[in-house]
Amino acid sequence: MTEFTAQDVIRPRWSPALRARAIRRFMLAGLIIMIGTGVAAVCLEIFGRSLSPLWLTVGIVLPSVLAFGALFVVFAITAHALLGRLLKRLAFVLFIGSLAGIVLTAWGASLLFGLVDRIVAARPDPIAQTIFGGELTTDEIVRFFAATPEDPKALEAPPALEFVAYLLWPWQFRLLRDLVLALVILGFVSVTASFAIWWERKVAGRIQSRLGPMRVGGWHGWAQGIADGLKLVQKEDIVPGRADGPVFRLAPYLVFIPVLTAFLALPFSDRWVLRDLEVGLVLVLGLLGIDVIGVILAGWASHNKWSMYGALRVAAQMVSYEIPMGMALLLPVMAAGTLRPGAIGALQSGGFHTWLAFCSPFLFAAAGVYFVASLAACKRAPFDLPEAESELTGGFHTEYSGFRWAVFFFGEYAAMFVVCGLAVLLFLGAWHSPLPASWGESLAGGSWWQRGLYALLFSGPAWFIAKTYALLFVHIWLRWTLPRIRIDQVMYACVQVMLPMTMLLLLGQMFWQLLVPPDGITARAANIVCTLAGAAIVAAFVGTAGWGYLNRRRLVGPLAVNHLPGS
Amino acid sequence: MGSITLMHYLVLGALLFCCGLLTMVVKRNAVGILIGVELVLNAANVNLVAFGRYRGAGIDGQAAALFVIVLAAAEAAVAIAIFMNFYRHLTTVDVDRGDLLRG
Amino acid sequence: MTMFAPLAGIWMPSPQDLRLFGAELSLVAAIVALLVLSMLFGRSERLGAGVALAAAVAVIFFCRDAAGLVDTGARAALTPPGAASMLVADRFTVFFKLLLALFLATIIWLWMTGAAAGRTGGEVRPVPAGPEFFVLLLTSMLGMSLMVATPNLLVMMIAVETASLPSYMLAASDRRSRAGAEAALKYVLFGATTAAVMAYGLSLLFGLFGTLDLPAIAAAVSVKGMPALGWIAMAAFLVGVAFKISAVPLHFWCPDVFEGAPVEVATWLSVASKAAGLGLLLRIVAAFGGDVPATIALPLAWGVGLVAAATCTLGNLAALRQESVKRMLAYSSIAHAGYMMMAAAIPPAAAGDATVRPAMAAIVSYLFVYLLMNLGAFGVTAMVAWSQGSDRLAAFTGLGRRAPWLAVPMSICLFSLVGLPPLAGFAAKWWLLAALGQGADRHSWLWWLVFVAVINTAVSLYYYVRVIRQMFLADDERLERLAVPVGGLALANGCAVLLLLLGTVAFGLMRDRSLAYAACLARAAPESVVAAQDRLAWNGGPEGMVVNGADRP
Amino acid sequence: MTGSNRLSIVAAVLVWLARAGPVWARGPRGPGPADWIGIELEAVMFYLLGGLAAVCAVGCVLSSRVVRMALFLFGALGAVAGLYLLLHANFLAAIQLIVYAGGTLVVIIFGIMLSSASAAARYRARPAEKAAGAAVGLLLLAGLVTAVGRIDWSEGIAAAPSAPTVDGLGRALLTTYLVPFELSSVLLLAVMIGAAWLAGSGRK
Repeated sequence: MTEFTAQDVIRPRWSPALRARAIRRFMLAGLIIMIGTGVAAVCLEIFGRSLSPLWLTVGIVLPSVLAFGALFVVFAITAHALLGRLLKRLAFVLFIGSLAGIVLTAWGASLLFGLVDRIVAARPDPIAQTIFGGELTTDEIVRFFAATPEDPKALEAPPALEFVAYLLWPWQFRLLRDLVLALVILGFVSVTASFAIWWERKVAGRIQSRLGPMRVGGWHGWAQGIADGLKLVQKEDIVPGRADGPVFRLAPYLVFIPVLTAFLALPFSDRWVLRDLEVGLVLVLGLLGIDVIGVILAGWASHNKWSMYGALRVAAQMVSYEIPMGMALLLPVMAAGTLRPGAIGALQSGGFHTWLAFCSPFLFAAAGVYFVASLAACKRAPFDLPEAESELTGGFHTEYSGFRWAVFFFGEYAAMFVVCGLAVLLFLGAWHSPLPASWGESLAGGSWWQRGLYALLFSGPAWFIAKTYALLFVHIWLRWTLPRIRIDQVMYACVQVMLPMTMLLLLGQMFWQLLVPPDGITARAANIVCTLAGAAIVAAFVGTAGWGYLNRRRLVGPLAVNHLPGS
Repeated sequence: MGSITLMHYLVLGALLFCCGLLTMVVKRNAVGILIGVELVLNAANVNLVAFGRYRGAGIDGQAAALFVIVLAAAEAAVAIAIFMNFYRHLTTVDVDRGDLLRG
Repeated sequence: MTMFAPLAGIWMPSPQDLRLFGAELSLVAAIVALLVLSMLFGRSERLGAGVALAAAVAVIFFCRDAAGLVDTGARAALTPPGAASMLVADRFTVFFKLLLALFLATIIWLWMTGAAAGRTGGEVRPVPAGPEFFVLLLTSMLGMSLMVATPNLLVMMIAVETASLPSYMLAASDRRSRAGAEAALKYVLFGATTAAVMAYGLSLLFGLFGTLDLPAIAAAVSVKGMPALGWIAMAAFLVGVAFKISAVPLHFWCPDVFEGAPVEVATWLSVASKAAGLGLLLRIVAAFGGDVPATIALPLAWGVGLVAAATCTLGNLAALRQESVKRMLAYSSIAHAGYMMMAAAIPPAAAGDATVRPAMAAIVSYLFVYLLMNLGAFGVTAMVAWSQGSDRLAAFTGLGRRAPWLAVPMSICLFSLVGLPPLAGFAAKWWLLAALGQGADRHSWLWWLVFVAVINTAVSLYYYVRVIRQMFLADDERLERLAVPVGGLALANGCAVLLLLLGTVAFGLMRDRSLAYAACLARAAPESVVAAQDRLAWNGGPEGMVVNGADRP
Repeated sequence: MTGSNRLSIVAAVLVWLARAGPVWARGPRGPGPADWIGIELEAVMFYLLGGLAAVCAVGCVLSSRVVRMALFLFGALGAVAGLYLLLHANFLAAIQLIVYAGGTLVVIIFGIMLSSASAAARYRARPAEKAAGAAVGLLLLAGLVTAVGRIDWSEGIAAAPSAPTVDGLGRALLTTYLVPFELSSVLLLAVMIGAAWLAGSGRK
């Protein structure tokens, strides 16, 4: 363990007295709003029987939200003060706990929702769902549990069951479920981002023959991401004097929130998806396109010429590269004949050779084009002109610091995950393992451990996440390997190379689908060739990594290698 | 009670339309006027989609709205190009500064 | 073919349908060809002009072809059976396309003349450069030819935009000119505003009648009547049309754009844009004839009439005090649009009634004559502006001595614009007034429009004659003779000769009104248009707009 | 007090709370206390999104900085996209985000950035204009709403509206709407070329 402590990087901005006063005020505000809302609700119940939704929103929904907001702020401030101290001792526990929490919440939530859905389905006559009144009543839940085969109408239920019924009752509402799942996604994005920050620095270190972060958290400085985040949260809140204040403050969220919303339609597996929309792919693409606005506004509002140049470059680059990216996405859409992400994923369950990238030579090429375009759309190296440190001192986020800067980075890593996830979903077999899912059909419907084995071996969210992380690694790897190219080269590459290329690919795929019978000899030969090429790429990837690992002393140098596990 | 009818959407559309029209009339900045135009086009789109939903012609309404979106995009591109051209000559996009042509 | 097996279930337009719209297709083909050729052979302007000229020729060819097909009863809707038609091919649209194609050819002629003047003369002559200029010109022509060819409000709106958006950019096509930049700014802001209002009107009409098909809307109106909202929506939609015609109070863009834009563009807009707008207006107004009750058709006609009267009065009054000839011609074009709108104000009568057709024919022949007059006047103004560097009235001083072959045709065109007897302008105006008078047999308020038109003609004499006086009576010995390109001389004199010829022929036929316009066009237009006005297809007529593709072969 | 005692008290309180519970969760359903808050989720979403759109539209009118106006327009566009979702127009909502918010608005903001001398540039309306504008706007709104309200929108409704699918929309675009579809594609081509030509730096 090193001597490093979290206190070294965390300098509290507020004095304890100030903090306590703020906490008291927020708590008071929350309580007053809650009490007021309660009184209002009681009055409404007594006097008014019919109430317009507008007044209900203003009178009850909004105050409740406000009250919870106030209490949440109190919680956040308190947690903020405590976390620094906690992190020192509990970093590992926190990390593992949050991971486990995310998985358990997602899993538990799906089980819970499934249970409630079963109860709802058991009812005979459905009625419209509203915010406060749903299909189910607690009586029905109690009856559902108390009913025995002998006596379906048994009403004698233990009080504990009644309590359970009240706990179960809220989960019939979509809004609440979505809230929980949104929290899960938020947690996942946070963990991904803080992990990717550390990973990026480690990879950079290895590529540059040094160690990278080694201190925070113990083993290879794994808590660096969390520590960075905490440090940034606690930094002073700076808004440049001549900046456009509100826009400056708003911009990071305009980057982050659309990307977060994109997870709405991104399926981690056939069942692990918030909404499997009919237009899911277009929606994801649209949401990815929106975060340009946040970046441009950030650069504009900073009132700094570096920021401005960065913002202008972003506007040109990201908008341009969205076109080849979107057109490359059209190829698998054409092949699958649907825009529904779930359906496209389900199509590729037949094993490695049925992954869409290997179905035709055009799809194979499109996968490559998409990957390059997605690098540029995420403004990753070698297309990271908008933030080129050496010329623009950071580009659009030059003036940003602290929490807002962190939000930009969360947004960037989340966007990386989404574009890599799209590549996996559309080209690389989505959540399926290279083994055909049909081999494991006997496992799929078996007992819980059989199902677990199926998810691990054949298809499940773990595969999706693992494949996405592999692509994420390529993003990082390229950043530290390739030199940055000039802005005119960036635009040239888009408009005169990638765009015509995607158009030709689109045409080619069209004729392929019209002319080549899907189970004829040509299609099969192309499939085999593409599969072999894909397998060769994977093999080369793994082989290079293995060779590098075996020769690490010669390649990287003993100083850096001696700390590696197994050295 | 409380269910949303076509009327709600139409009133919202009318509000957007009036705000857009006012924006076009009040603003002196050319881009500001363009923003007003976009608001009015959005009002039209809200109307179209709502009519499509509530008057049983969903596809027609949505297709028309789609074309309006396309037109809005084309119009914005042209307008901004022309604003840039104007800006090159006068270093402003204040409409009142365009006073060469009068009579 | 097995290749298209997956497409078997999908409707495709038949070859004959496509042949009927060969004019539009050849325009699109020309646009694409222009891009590809300039990619292969470099950005040559002459190449652009050549391709655009070829497109004009192709349009004329396809129009003759389509006219023949239409005569044999062929109809096209370009929609699958059962759906409302999106496009119609009838003699009216064929005539309009022909008019536009002829005009396009002369505009390119004008452009070539200007380019030649710019190359040979030492004067700084701004030439709108690049193949892009012609791409935009062709696209705006595509939009205009579709404006008159559709009974669908949505397509109308898109066509109006297709005609407008390239026009905005054409107005700024001389990028060195500050006036051009300003003109384009005003034009685009005005146009975008009206287009947005038009879209809102369209959305309300869609909601009220559940369709965007004009005949269907008219049918619904005649059954259910028109609510207040319907009038609002209609007015909002017509705002976009009025912008294209530059009717009062939406005329402000017109003088600025004509003054600021390059002269080829101003000439193009002065005729083509207004012609297409008028065609669109006619189609809308005529759709509300037939079975539509008078309580709806009459207020519409009244509104159009009022706007028409205001347009020509304001246009003429404003033209009185202009020093710039281009600007004066711009206001004069507003006034002429007002005259033509008057004919559109004649309330359409029941199907088969004879009142409407003279009105249509009057507008059609007026447009043709107006094209010649305007082309000549703008052409001469362009020559003067190119060699003098100014289009103020002072630049015309002594033109009768300095360039008689410009001054004489200019005078003929201007006199024709006034509407003086031996010239075609007189005949056109006469038929217009005659049509109005015929309509006034049933609606006596139309006499007021006749009155307004006559008064305005008298007023307009003043400002046209001012130019002529400047050319012949004012002179300054110090001024030298003008070097004028041959092409420009040919253009101006050709217009003047045609005007004289047409006027003489028409004058001889003046006694029989119903025959006059037919004969006039018979000599003026290519043979296929001979009977254009005879077969003007309006709703209700035997060859009326095709609904639901019922009588497609 | 022992631990188990404390636990049993807590349990008792919880059970009591559960029995007292929220009135609308308890049933019986049907006309009764559970029905008085019969708010549909759709209504709440409409008021939230519509309110956002309206506030943003008013903000556009009142704001004196162009960037703020663009930001308000962004809010309005997003809210309208949400309304499309409410109206079962999923595809249109996605297109609104891609084309409008991701394309058109970026172009507009680009235009603002290139054409404003400074971030703080303001364009203020004169008071007389403001007053006239407000009066005209309110009158117009009142007139429109009255005209809209005077029509009985319920008549002539076809059979239960079905949500159009992406598939249906795609087919309609290539059959019924073939002409406008192709026309707008030509328009976009010409606009792209023309805008690049016009905004270009003037070199040949």
